[in-house]
Amino acid sequence: MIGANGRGGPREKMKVEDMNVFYGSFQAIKDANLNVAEHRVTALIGPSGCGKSTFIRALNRMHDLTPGARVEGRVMLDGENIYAPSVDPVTVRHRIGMVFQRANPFPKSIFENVVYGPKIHGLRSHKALVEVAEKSLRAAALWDEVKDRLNRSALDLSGGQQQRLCIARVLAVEPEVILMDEPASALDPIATSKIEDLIGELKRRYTVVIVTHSMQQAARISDSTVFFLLGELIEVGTTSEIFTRPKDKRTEDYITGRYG
Amino acid sequence: MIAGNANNAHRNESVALALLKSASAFFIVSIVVLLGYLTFEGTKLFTVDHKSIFEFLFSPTFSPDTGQVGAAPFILGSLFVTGFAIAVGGPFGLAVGVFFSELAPPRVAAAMKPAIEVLVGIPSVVYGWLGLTLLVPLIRNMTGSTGFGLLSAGIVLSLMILPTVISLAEDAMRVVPNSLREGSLALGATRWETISRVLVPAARSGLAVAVILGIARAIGEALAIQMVLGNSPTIPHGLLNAASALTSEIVMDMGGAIQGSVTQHALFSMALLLLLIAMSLIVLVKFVVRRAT
Amino acid sequence: MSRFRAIAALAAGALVLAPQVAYADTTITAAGSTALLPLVKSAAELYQNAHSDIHITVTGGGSNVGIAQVAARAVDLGDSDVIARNQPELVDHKVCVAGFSVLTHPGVGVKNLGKKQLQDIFAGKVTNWKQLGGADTKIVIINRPRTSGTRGVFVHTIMGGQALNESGLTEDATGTVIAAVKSTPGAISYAVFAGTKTSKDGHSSTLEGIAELSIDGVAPTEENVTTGKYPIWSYEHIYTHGPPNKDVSRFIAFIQSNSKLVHQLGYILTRDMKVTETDR
Amino acid sequence: MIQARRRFTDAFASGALWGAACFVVLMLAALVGYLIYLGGSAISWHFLTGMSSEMNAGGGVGPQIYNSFYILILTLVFTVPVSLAAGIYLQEYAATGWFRSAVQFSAESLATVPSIVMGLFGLLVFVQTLRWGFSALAGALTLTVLNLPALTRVTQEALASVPGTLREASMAVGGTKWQTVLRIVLPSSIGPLTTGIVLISGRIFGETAALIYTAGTSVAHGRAAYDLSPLRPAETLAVHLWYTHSEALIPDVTRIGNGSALVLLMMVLIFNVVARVVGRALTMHITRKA
Repeated sequence: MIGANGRGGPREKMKVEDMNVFYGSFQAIKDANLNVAEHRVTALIGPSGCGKSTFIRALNRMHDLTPGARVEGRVMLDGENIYAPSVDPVTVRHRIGMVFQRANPFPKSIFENVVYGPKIHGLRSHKALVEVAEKSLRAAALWDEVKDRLNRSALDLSGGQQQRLCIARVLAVEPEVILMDEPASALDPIATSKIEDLIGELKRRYTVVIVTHSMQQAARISDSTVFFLLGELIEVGTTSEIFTRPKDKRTEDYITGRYG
Repeated sequence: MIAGNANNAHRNESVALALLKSASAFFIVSIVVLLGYLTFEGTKLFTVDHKSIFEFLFSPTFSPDTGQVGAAPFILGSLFVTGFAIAVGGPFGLAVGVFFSELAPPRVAAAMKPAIEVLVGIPSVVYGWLGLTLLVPLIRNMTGSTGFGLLSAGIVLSLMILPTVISLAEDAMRVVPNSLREGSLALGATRWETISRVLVPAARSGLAVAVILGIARAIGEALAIQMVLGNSPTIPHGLLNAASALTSEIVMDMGGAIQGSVTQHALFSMALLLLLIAMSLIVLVKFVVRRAT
Repeated sequence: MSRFRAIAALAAGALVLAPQVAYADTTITAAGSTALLPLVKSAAELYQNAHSDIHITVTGGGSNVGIAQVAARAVDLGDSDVIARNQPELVDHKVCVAGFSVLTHPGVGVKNLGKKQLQDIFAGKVTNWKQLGGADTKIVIINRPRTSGTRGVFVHTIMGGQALNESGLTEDATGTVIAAVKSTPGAISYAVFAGTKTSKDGHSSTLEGIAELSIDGVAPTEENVTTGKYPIWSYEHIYTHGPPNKDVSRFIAFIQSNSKLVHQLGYILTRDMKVTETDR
Repeated sequence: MIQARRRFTDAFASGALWGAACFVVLMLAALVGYLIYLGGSAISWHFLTGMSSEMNAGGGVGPQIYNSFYILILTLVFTVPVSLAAGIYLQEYAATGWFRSAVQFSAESLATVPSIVMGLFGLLVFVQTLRWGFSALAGALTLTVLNLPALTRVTQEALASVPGTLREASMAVGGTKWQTVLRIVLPSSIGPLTTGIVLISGRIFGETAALIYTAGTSVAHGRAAYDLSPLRPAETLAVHLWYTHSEALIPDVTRIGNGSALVLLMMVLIFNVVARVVGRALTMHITRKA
């Protein structure tokens, strides 16, 4: 049995305890609790504005950058609270990488994009950087398409290629967890399916948490699914459970299309 | 494990932040030193030379060698040329700003706006030189006066504040939401009715700021008006009379003022007065903006 | 990061070192009287042609500017038409004598005025040339600013304690006074001979476009100055802060001894004077 | 009837606005044309490179042009790092707080200080108190304080034009704020940054009032005029235009004035065109947008 609760199944990689997120006086997440299993894909679904993006951004302290945002509660990574005062948010983000809704390559060459992370973390040798670039691009299933033009601007790539480049860029720093915030929402169906195939590959080495607006996508790629509504985490379960036997009426309504 | 394996990056981060902060602190230091120095030097006229502030502000005779330090001619001169500039250049600038925002077809705007930006960049001595070689003889021939005086200076200044007023007015109009435009036009209003009754009132605080900053630009201008004003340290009694302004008097007298002399103290008092006027205009801008939001 | 540190070090170094960079050669700076300016500037050009290792920069500003700046050690030489009073640290070098003309726009129709009439004009009591027997033209007084030594000499020798009327124009320098008188009908002002006269083949004549007035029938000529008949003249001084160094003192001697240049520019050698300043 | 009047008012008002705009542009064209007409005959290779002569006709403005560039570069050396740093701090770091407000208010206040008052300040501090005398360095430091606010604003606007998603991307791979700013945000804003710096350079080039009593109104004679020392009097072209007029000792003051005014105008035009062209080219190169 594959479960997000850790019983008998895979190891628990992350654990969210009593999380509340505020923007100023507005509460965007209310008392969320969640376990994230290692080497699994966890999908976050829910209608737009339900807080799933807010939630995923709280998992690697991206809210530190948002003026007025405040996160309460604990987020454990391998048993350590990433919000503890002694913890360096930069190191957190090194271990928990993130891919965003829209591809955001740097206005640099493809090569420079991929090796940006390793470089700032102190990798200097050109030979090592070249190796990292190839490895990451292969892992992101982009190598064959770009191996002859690594020095061209990343902005010359197509949207789907740019998004896979962004994934390669995250992979290059060898994170343990990869957060993805609707990574395929701006892509056409072919590019989307490439990204989905890639995610299936990634979970063998990484732990993946993904926000998606598409229930079909969640069903196709994830092992467990979390349903959010109005800032509340309504239900967690294996993907098959959530889509076939939701326990909560609200989950059922959403699954069956009553929220649009 | 999560904590502290990025010590190097961390140290850089705090060094960088310290540098950035000290660069920013330089601004505070600059304005404090500037204000301090000018306040210190600018009040010596009253504290060391024991002149009265009343005399400085209202007496019409400026002859520091004989102990008379009335700056009224210069204050009036500054106020007058600034008033003239804003009365002529203000409406004009606002009109052109509105034009760029509301009427100008994109291609026309694209062609004209670089011209306006060139106007901003022209050094004030060039404006002064043009005033001297073009405007002064013109006015001399038309009126029989010397050509130097308030009228020439006012015209030169009107031209100089145009770009400031134009670009700020345009910005003010552009931030008015499109829905207001569409809403008004949809009710059957003409374009002019939309501009005059809906958009201009909606942008009025921004337009006011444009005018205020135009005033700030005008009151601080020195050389362009010094070259055409005639520099007579007396209270002017007509548009065609030579006059002097706070800025132009500083230009004329500063080089020769002996350190520690009454003349130098009086000039610093005038500089301080200019600074206070300029800063109160900033406070006025803040007030206008705050009231609008 | 090392690159960043290097840049920071460079910037700091530049800030500290910049003021320490010294001149390679000797530099002499002079400022002050615009009445003496033609002489000092011409002398500087000649002197530098002969001594390429000496840099001389000369500016005007007015006599008080010269005195103020040399007192503040902002310049090496302070040029002045008037005596620096109560400044014992300044050493006076008399270089020559300068005569000053009262000049008018040529169209005013008056060639000679009495001292009293001049006072009335410059005090603002007489406002039209008609009142003095000239054309029906408004009188436009063109003054020099308070920092001007020319103005000081004029007030001292002519005004007899009366204050100048300042409602006309004020011009910064001798050159601008002359330009303004040329272009302004009815204008009257005062300026050094070196500005109002041109010299050709040893004969000096009034500059084109202006007119010079006689005072109580005495024409503004060098001879009338040396004999003391013409009232508006003064010694021209160059001040140094304390005794001058070798280079500065050589340059001052060069000016004082260059009688050809002094004559050519309309100044008068000190030794030619038959009267002294106290005679006035 | 009412409709017709409304339509007339509309047409009339539009016409007036068109007229006002055309008037301004025509005025500029007239000024430029007039200056070219006046100054065109004054400008020659000798005028641009020749030594200025204070007593005789036929002088040039070579040393003055050199000094203008010298002071411009010196000013940029001081201004650019400080205003980049302050701009970065205000835009990227300081969200709120008293320090930010104080810096912001100081910058706004500095921006309104009239340049002649700044010149007076420079005279007091650099020329008199520090005893540097009239010097290029005193002039450049005065111009630095004068132009810091504008350049900081330019920096802030340039940084603001960089999409936040790039900052997030850098953070998401473990980049610190400083690494993000230095390696991602600054390089991405190079286009508007360049445009802004060049435009402000144009203004520094033409600044006069702040320089008269700081950098002085004289140049040395002969090759000393091209001295590299920052501690020498350094009259710039714009100051020369003012000073030749105010001294008027040169016989051909009108010719020198006309020529200098035209050169200054041309420099402004060149700075404007360069700012636009180079800025746009850099932006295009970086963002791949036409």
